[in-house]
Amino acid sequence: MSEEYEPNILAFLCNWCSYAGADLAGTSRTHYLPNIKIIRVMCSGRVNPLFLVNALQQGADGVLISGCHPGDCHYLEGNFYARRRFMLMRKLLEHVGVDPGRVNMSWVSASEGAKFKEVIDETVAKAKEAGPMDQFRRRQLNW
Amino acid sequence: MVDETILREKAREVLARDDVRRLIGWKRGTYGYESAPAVLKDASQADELIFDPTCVQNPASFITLEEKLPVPRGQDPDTRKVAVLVKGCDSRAVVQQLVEKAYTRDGVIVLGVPCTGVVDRRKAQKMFGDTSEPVMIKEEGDKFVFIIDGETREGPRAELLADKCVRCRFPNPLVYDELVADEVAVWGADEFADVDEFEKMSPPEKWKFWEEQFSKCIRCYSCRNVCPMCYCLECVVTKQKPQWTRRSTDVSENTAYHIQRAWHLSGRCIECGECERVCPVDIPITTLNRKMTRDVKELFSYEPGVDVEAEPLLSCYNPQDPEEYIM
Amino acid sequence: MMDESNPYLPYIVNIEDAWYETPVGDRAVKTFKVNFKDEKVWDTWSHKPGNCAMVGRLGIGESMFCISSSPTEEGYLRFSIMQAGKVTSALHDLEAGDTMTVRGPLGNSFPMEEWEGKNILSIGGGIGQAPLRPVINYVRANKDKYGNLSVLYGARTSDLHCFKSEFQEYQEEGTECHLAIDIEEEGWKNFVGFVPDLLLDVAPSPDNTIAVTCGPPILIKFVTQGLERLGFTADQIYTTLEERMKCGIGKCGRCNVGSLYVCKDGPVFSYATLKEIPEAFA
Amino acid sequence: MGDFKFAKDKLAEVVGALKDYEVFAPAAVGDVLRFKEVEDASSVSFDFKNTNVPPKELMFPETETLFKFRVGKTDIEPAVPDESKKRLVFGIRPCDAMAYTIVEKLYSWDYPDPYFEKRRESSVLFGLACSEPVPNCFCTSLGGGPGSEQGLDALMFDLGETVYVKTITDAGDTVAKAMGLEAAADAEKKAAAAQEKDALGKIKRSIDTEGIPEKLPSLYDHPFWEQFSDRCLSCGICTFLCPTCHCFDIQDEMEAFDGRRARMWDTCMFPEYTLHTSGHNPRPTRKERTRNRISHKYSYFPEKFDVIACVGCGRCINYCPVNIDILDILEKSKQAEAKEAKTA
Repeated sequence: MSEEYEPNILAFLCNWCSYAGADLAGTSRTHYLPNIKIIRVMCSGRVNPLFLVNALQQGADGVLISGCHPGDCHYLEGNFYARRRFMLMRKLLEHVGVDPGRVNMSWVSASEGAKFKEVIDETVAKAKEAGPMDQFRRRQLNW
Repeated sequence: MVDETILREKAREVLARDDVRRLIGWKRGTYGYESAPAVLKDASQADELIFDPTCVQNPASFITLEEKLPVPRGQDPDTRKVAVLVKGCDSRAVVQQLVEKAYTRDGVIVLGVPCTGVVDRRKAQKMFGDTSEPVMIKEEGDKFVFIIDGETREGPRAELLADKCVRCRFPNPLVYDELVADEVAVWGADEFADVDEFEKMSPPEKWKFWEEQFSKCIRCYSCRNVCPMCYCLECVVTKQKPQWTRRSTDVSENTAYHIQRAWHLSGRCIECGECERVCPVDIPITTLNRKMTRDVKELFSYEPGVDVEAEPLLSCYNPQDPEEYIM
Repeated sequence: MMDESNPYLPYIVNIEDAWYETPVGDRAVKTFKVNFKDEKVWDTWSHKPGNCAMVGRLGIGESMFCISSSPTEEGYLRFSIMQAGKVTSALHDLEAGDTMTVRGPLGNSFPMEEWEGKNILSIGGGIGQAPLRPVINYVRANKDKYGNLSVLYGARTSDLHCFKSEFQEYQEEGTECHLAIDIEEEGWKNFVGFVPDLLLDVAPSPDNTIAVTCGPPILIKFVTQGLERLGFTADQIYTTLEERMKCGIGKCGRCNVGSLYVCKDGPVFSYATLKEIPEAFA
Repeated sequence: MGDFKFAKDKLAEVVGALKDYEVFAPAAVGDVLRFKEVEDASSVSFDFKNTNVPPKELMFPETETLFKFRVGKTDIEPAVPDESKKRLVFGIRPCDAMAYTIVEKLYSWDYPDPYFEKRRESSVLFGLACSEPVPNCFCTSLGGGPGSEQGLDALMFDLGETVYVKTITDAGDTVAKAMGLEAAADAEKKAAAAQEKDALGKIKRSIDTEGIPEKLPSLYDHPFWEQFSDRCLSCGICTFLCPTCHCFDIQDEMEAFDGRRARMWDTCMFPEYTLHTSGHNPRPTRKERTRNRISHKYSYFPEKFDVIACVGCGRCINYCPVNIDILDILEKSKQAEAKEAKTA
């Protein structure tokens, strides 16, 4: 891997905890890596696992889904559903040959600005290790 | 052993009922090792039904295939029942469809057919060649006896059995209103050696394998359509607005399709093996499904299609679900 | 005419003007007045009332629409498009000054020459007026060649009437105009009821008359029945069909009714032809 | 035209001798055969019955770009294939070559399709006569045969150790000479004729197509279609694998700021195929779709182009997962009485 390789990470953050956590990281001037592009969703349970496949197709090198800690979900149980889904999706992608380091999930509460930074650092580190996602990216094949 | 005269008699009785609209079973195919799914509407057709080792199709797929057209004004909807003949594996599809409330238990009449395994057409073709005349197959001990163009040939059961049958744990229907024969002994074991073997590969090796497989796909969607669990009225892969998967065939889109398919079947696949059987370009689709089945079992101790009272895996949760990968 | 060497290549057109015919919202109708980016296209372009064109946006796709301006209106083309799906929604986002693509003219047209000397009766419903508008305007521009022109038109509410101002023009010119709405409305002085009922109410004479009808399938079905009851023969009745289309040139296969391709052998059919094809009214 | 031969063990050399041509021949991935560009001449083999996917994909690819564009720009860049590049289709079966002659009629009808035509014009077809027909072959019923020359530039007969090449057109002759083939003797011609006769005898299935195109429209409402459509899966196997099925979908695709309009195989068996935006579907159930597929091949197409759009390759029968057998349908259609349709 060349040294300048910087992965693109797409992060789905839940509105109530993780997005607020990211906000806190920002307002408390914590430096986290800039590789991450954030999409705010109302709940981690809203993230359809197909978003993840689509993100990998469209150029993401890694994906992060982040929600409230179990039991803290604004909608009571959305993150429990998400947990099951992404557990399975991760296994499936791994079976197809996608490096499991590309699929990450975390629980970050609104008060965990510092944890948010750690999560991002780790996600980026894992994606860096996995290298560019070139397996089933939409390429301009014979266009 | 299933006595076809009893099977036909029972089918005739069911078809003669006023509250039965159609019966789905198997009939003789037009050539070679093929049988055909039979959709019967009249008791007089019951003699078409057969049951022998060519009856590989899953009749449960056809319950949900029928289009629901709007009922013309002034007419009552047709609420008559659908009767279906099922082998053990097929009955799991019925169970899972009931779990998902695809229809109600009252809406179907299930005639259970205990099964001792069916023949894989491709394996038989390799062993005996092909023919344009229908082939008769009988099971005799550990052999299958074929009558091909009037000639009697024999082949070992173990080599001709469809893959799904080799590891079958449910030869007897799990849900039925009536059995047409006595239950048979179970032979298969709960094992995933094939999945373990595949998992030994590194991610790049796995991808190399799948890249070759997925690049063959012509996106005829027969694996989706034949699947008894794929009964959505509108499929996400053909949806135009928003369009998640493009229609063009290339490795990227084909992979996305197959991932989506396997994903939508995780915790739902009942291992009837139809998807792999119908594939015209031999993609080992069940390899994906088997992996999900194994993981669902290991992670959530869940097996689809065995318990009518169960809740669908992904519409419930357990607060103690594993989460070792979550940061 | 279209690029001879490659019928799949569209022309780029500039939108000169665009306006809503009906209140903005779901299923609204927007009219686009367009001109070719390359003015030279006009040298080879010729269309007739009834012709269609594939109108689209690069990156979204294209769909078949009838050209709703008559060839007698020179220097521009008009398309009236109802918002419904992916392409039409994207087209509705466009305003004057934007570009879109046009591929055409496609399909057959109303046999205007054959109809010379006859009375023309136009019966439209909702957006179905769009293919009839060129017929009406063509007849208006060639008044001496045709007999009487009468226009019957209906929509669910008066808001949903397309080309409102033009109906006034027709009336001022002395064209017989009958408007209808489905549901009673305050201040509506004209007919209330469905178009087939309006037709029977007006009861035009079939003598030396050609009836052209377009609208939702149910309207076409009952209008043709009404016309037959009034004494029109099948070859006096013309209509247009629509199907899902992709290529517009009779190759992609999806728009067939029986052995006819609506995109190429149609969209204009006489009722005499359609009667023979059971699939036509499927 | 000429008669040539070459030794079968020289196959790789013969194919390799052609430097100016892109050569396409059947290639296997696992058990699945389809036509691919030959990279290594030694991989070319005559040891196959027929490809799983028909060679229609050489003229009409699964997915092909019609033109390209860029966001914000209004110039369109057509992606018409380069006709100057000569292509050799090596080992195409006579039925698949005959299919080209049928599909061609549609593609050259009124608005010639440059994508199909350019590929077709620049291709030389070297057919391979069948010695072992598949059980569901019925080409002889549709004017073809194991040694049919329709659409071909040359026909090869695999005679065991030698291959007899009969050139049919000038283009075929040119290629045969470029391959450096030697002249064939009467012995090879006789052997080839004998092989053809033998192969003809091995074709077991057939249908008398007489009267079918005229009869099918009268069976529009006939209930017999349901015998077949009730078990149809609405998948695309029969049509995607049909060498004469030519329907396609057109879609725009964007990749950041670059876009293309592409066409890809589509099938009348999918419900989405005819679905209107309004939600209305003129062919809402499998009955209408099955009827349309058969009627299109055996009635609508011949009505327009005077030829049945079927070559009897048997693929739709071989690969149909639910044993919907076109010969069975046709046979039943002949027995069905139009009168019954009216009462139904």
